[in-house]
Amino acid sequence: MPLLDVNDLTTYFHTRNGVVRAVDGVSFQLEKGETLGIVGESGSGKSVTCMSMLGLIPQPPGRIEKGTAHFDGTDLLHCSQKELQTIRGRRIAMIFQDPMTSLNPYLRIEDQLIEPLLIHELADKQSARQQALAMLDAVGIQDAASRIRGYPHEFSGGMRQRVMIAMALITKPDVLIADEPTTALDVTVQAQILELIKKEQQELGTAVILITHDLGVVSGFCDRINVMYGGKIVESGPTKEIFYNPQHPYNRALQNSIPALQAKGKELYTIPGMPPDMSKPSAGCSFAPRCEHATDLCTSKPPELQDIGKAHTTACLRVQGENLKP
Amino acid sequence: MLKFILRRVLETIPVLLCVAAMTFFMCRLAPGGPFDEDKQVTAEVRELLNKQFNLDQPLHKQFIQYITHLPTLQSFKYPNRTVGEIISQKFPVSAKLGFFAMCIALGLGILFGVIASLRPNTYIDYIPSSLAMIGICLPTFVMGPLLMLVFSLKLGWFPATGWGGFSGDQFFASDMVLPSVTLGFFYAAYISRLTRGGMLDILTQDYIRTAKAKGASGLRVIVKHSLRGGLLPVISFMGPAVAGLIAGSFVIETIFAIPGLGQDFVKSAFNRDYTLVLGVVMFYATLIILLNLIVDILQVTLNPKLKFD
Amino acid sequence: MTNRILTGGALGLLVGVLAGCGPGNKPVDQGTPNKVLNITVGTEPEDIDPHVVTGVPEHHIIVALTEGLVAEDPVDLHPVPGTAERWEASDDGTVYTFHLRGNAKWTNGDPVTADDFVQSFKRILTPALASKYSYMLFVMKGAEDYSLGKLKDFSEVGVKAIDERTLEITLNSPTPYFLSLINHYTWFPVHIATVAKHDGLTRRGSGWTKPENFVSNGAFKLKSWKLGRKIVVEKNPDYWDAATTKLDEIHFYPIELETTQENAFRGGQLHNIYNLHIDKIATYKKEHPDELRIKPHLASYFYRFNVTKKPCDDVRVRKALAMALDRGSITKNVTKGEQMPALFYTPPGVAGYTARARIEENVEKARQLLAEAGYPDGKGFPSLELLYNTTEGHRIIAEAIQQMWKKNLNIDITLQNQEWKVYLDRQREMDYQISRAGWTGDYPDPNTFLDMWTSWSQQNQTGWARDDYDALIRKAAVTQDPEARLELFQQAEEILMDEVPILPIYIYTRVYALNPAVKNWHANVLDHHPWKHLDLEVKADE
Amino acid sequence: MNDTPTRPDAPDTAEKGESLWVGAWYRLRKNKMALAGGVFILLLAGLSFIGPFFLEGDYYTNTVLEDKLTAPDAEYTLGTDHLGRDQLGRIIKGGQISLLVGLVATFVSLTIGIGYGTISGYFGGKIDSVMMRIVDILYSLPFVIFVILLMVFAKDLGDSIDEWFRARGSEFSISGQWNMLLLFVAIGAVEWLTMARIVRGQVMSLRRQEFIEACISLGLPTHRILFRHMVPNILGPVIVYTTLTIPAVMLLEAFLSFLGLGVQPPTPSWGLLIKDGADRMREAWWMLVFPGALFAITLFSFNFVGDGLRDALDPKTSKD
Repeated sequence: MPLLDVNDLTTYFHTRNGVVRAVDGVSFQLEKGETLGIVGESGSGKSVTCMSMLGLIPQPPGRIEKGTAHFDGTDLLHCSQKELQTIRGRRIAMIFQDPMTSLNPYLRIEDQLIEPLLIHELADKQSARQQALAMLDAVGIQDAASRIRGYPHEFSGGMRQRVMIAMALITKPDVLIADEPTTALDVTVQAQILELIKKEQQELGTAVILITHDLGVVSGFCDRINVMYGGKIVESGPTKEIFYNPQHPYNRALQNSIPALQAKGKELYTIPGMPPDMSKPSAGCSFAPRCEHATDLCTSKPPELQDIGKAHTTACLRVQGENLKP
Repeated sequence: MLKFILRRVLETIPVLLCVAAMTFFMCRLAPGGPFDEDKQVTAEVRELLNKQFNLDQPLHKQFIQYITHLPTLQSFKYPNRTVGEIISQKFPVSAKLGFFAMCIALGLGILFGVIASLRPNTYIDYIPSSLAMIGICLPTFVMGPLLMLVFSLKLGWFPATGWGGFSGDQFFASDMVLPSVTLGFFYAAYISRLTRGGMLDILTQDYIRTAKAKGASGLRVIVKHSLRGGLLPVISFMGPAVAGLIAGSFVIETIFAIPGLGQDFVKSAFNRDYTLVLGVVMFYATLIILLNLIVDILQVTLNPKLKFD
Repeated sequence: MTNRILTGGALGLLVGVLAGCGPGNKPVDQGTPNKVLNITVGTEPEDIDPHVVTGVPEHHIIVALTEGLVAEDPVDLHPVPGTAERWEASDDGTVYTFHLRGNAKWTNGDPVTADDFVQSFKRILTPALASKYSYMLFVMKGAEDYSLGKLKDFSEVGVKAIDERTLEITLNSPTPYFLSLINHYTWFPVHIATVAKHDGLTRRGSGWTKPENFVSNGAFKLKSWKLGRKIVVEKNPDYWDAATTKLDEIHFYPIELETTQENAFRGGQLHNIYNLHIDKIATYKKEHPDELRIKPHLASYFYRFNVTKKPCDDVRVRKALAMALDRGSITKNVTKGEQMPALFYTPPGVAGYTARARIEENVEKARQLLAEAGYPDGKGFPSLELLYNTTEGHRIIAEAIQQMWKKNLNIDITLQNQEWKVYLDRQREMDYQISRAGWTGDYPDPNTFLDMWTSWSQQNQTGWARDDYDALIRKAAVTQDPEARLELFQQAEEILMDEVPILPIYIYTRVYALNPAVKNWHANVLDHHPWKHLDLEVKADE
Repeated sequence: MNDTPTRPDAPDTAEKGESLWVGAWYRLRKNKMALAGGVFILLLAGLSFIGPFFLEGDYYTNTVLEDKLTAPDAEYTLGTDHLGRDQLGRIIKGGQISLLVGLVATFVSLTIGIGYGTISGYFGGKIDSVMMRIVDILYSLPFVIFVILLMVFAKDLGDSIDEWFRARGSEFSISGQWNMLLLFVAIGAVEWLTMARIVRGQVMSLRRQEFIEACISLGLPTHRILFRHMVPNILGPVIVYTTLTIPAVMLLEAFLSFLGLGVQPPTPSWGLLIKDGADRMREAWWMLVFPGALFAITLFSFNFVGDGLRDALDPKTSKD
């Protein structure tokens, strides 16, 4: 039984411009200790998927329409607020993309760090402080004993993200959801942060869901990858499969747009067109308007995820019809 | 911080001097004097009165006498009492009324404001917001008599007027309830509006999401993570508000016949009671400055990004 | 912190609710059987030094504490023995001899002597004290000169202690109302030794009137005085007439607001409403007729014209304005307190005097007069401003009159509301065109009303002066024959109503409410109710 | 509070390049209560300012003494007051005065308060010290005396201006409007103080936000930082406090008119009508209930509009 089993998760935002289908029937599993990458453009529903599981989307306007998310026997989408609270922070922790605003500016680093331990009654104040110091050390903050008394604004962006990681991992959670943890940081720091997550994951045996729009980040990091587009998972599979055997035209396009994989001097590939307007659902494949291989069928019949072997699934009618070869 | 406080206290001296001088000269510029009454006195008597009260001295001499001897100067209107006596007898009453009212205002105001901010623009917002608004929609001079009508005359729960019970000395008496509620409701309206606004600013911040992701309960998110930032606008407002509250409210004190200092702010000016005007103004100025100092200190303490400079 | 405050507040409220429940702790319920009168006289008294104060609330408190040579009969206020057990006047009416009773005592045990009166009169007339009301004593020979410092030797003033218990007062001229006059508190004695001890002989606010220092000689003595809360006086057992005194204590509350007075009354906290709001009269007539009291009052409500400024310098304009009012409608619909529409100035029936003169209310004639003055149908009428002081009552009367003039004369006037002292200042400086005014008689005699329009009076403030009027008032002052004297006043008032430097509107009434348990409270034009005669009686059915 | 996009994954399709204000307008229109409030205020303003053109000139002064304190009936829809004047007319006229005073005086105090508070809070240090001490002084001065002086001296001034015009043969008279003008001065003079303190508090904490520091390091001119970046970010508390200032101003007007500054009888204002009604609440409920209810509804409307504006202008709340 997987640690986390998400089934048909559907989250809509009811806005003045109509219903935005931010997440539209997403299913995936996460095994213990596994690293899952969720990749997609801005607005493809990556973050909303994860935040829906933890009940963090603003309601209203957001609403979870249907689906289940079983975590260790509890359906996160249908359990009580209380149950959810005992899971949040303790068994599933989350770090966010913008370390500048995700720390409370009014509270000392120390208070924020030990808070998960205190909330979940994992330690008393004294030992929580010890753990916090150890954790800060572990995430590479020098002079932790004095820095711990400081306030967020006294830390640089990278340092703050380290604090966020320390805060998320201090309870030794089963799952860590990292929502674009490196987007707001400069490149050298990005690598350090990812390194850090990897290291901590190995030490603690935590499963990680890494949300990113940057394929380069996930390639060396994840065991499996879900590619999302328009609120749906369009392709899913082991990292190697996704990278070396991309099937879905969107995934292929993504691969082509990784700068490092381009031949020098060649113009950088970009996916033509705009991301879909998710308040106007299309009858068929939502990528169809941008897809060079699209047929009439693609615009009228919605594709389903189908296994194409080697734990690799894809949602493209043309791939499934075997009339599209890489 | 000590240096900051010390500097502010030093700054107070010129401020108070300024207030004193401006008040003193404004009073003298205002037409009519302390001895003008329905039955006009003769020029001779007026002159003698001026002499008795040192009004015949050059203005600067009077001013120096006023600021150096203020508490011991006698009131023009109540010659039997000195300025110090009047303030020291009446201020405790106003301060107590203000304290009770402030408890009500803060309690109701913050509670209503926080609840309203949780689900903006829904009934959970509208109902507490509207309740809090009663304090403004019903001006104190309507609310006071209305409460009196219902709770004193119709239901007989509380006395209609008075302060401190029959003897006037009780520490707490039922006659303190209605005025405290009337006054408190007025400020509760302000506080709840400001709290709601402040909380809305905070509740949409990313760090609130972080706190929720940590598993913090709703109450913890509010109390530990939001209130500190959310109450900042309230705190700016509280400086002058508290000074106004404990220095006394003219309307409330008149309506409920409470022997507080609030009436003297207005009446001493009407009476051209030069000494008492200056007395209450200086007292109030000190209070304002002190409370604004406290507010400034609080602001810095609550907001770690600020420093005493 | 917040929690603690909240809990404290909630607890406080709870205690309050519990303490408030249950009857029996209302001052009136407790006071009536225990002979404790709870009463309000309006504002906080400025002081209780009879030589310093000028107001009515002070009067009510001082007469409870202090007694003069004579006292008042509770029913019709005729002079009855007070500190003096008897007195006689000389044939020409200028010398009065008072015989003080032997058992009159100060609250500290000292006997009240004739010299106490002499010294008291000396104190109030001492220039340095600058008593505002010292002029009340000016009927006494030499008093005015002494108060102006023209006369240095007080022994030349017409008051003498013949012996310890005999006082002789010499007047400038026969004064028919003298015995009423000396019931004014300015004539009351103070305990000179006490005053002197606190250095209060020549200055105010020496502190001798504080409860711990105060010495008096009246039916009650001062028990406590809490600023803004109440003054408590208790029965003086050593008072010579203590057997008459029925009440044990009187609690005077300073409650200014009419509506608050009423709420306190209805809520069982007061035995009286000092002033009943005019719009409550109808309700009280219907629901509480046994509590409502409407009594004539020795006071006149009128407007002053500034006769030195356009357009009121023209007597035709003044007359037109005075004629174009419907005073009956004002008293019936606006003031509503059964006031008498005033077509003359002096309240009728004062010491047998009712003015003959009448202002004619005639809109036609008023228009005609206005046209004669150069403003036919109000055309070209200059801007005219009515000054009044900040009080709701004055405002609504002014609004009604503004409308009447608009309707009847087609003139627009503006209303200018001014704060009390500014209003007084502008009136004194003659910086107005029309100004509202009122006058309460100091003693029951037409002189207190008519002598204010003499050219020398401080109270005139209209710029109006007539030699023949001055002469009549001067002559009245020395006329001994009561009939002839009243006739002089009649003639004076005729001049006044013909020249209309003032526009009379109505004669005041006192409208108040009184708990029926209060006994021996008799109506009179001066609104005096000698406290020692008052009693409280629990109703039989309760 | 900051301008970095924080939820790129959240649906933001509505933001297609609209400015803050256009977006705010859309959001405001969506807020039913705010819309209802706004419509009510407009209706009220229309009734008060345009309505009188269809009424007779004496619609609020016509005094029929015999009809005093008449309960609402067929002739007097809202009853009459203590002088037999039609309540409906008086409420309409009162609305004119109160709305005018409420809006103008609030605007005056708003402008001064924001300007002063922003400068004081932004520069801090000595400038802040001096500016805030001045506020302390103004707070302390006896308001009643100030008003009396204002009235007395301004009256003299008004008279001299009139005199000046008359000497030149002009019929122009300023005295009529003078009192109202002074009223705005008097109210503006007190109401901006608290506003300034609130703004200053907000600016002080904003000053330390990264985006302002970024602006400073970019070398943006100060006035641009202040008015382009600071002011929009403090609008939240300012709007809330403004909506609270409006009723305070309307009631202050009643007090000042009572003192003789402001409207002179027989011109009514809501504050005066409510005050008159409060004294007669048991005898003539209609004198309190109608103006009181209208005052309350207007207040609520302003607050709903204020809340709506606040939410709409907040770049972070409800992108719906």
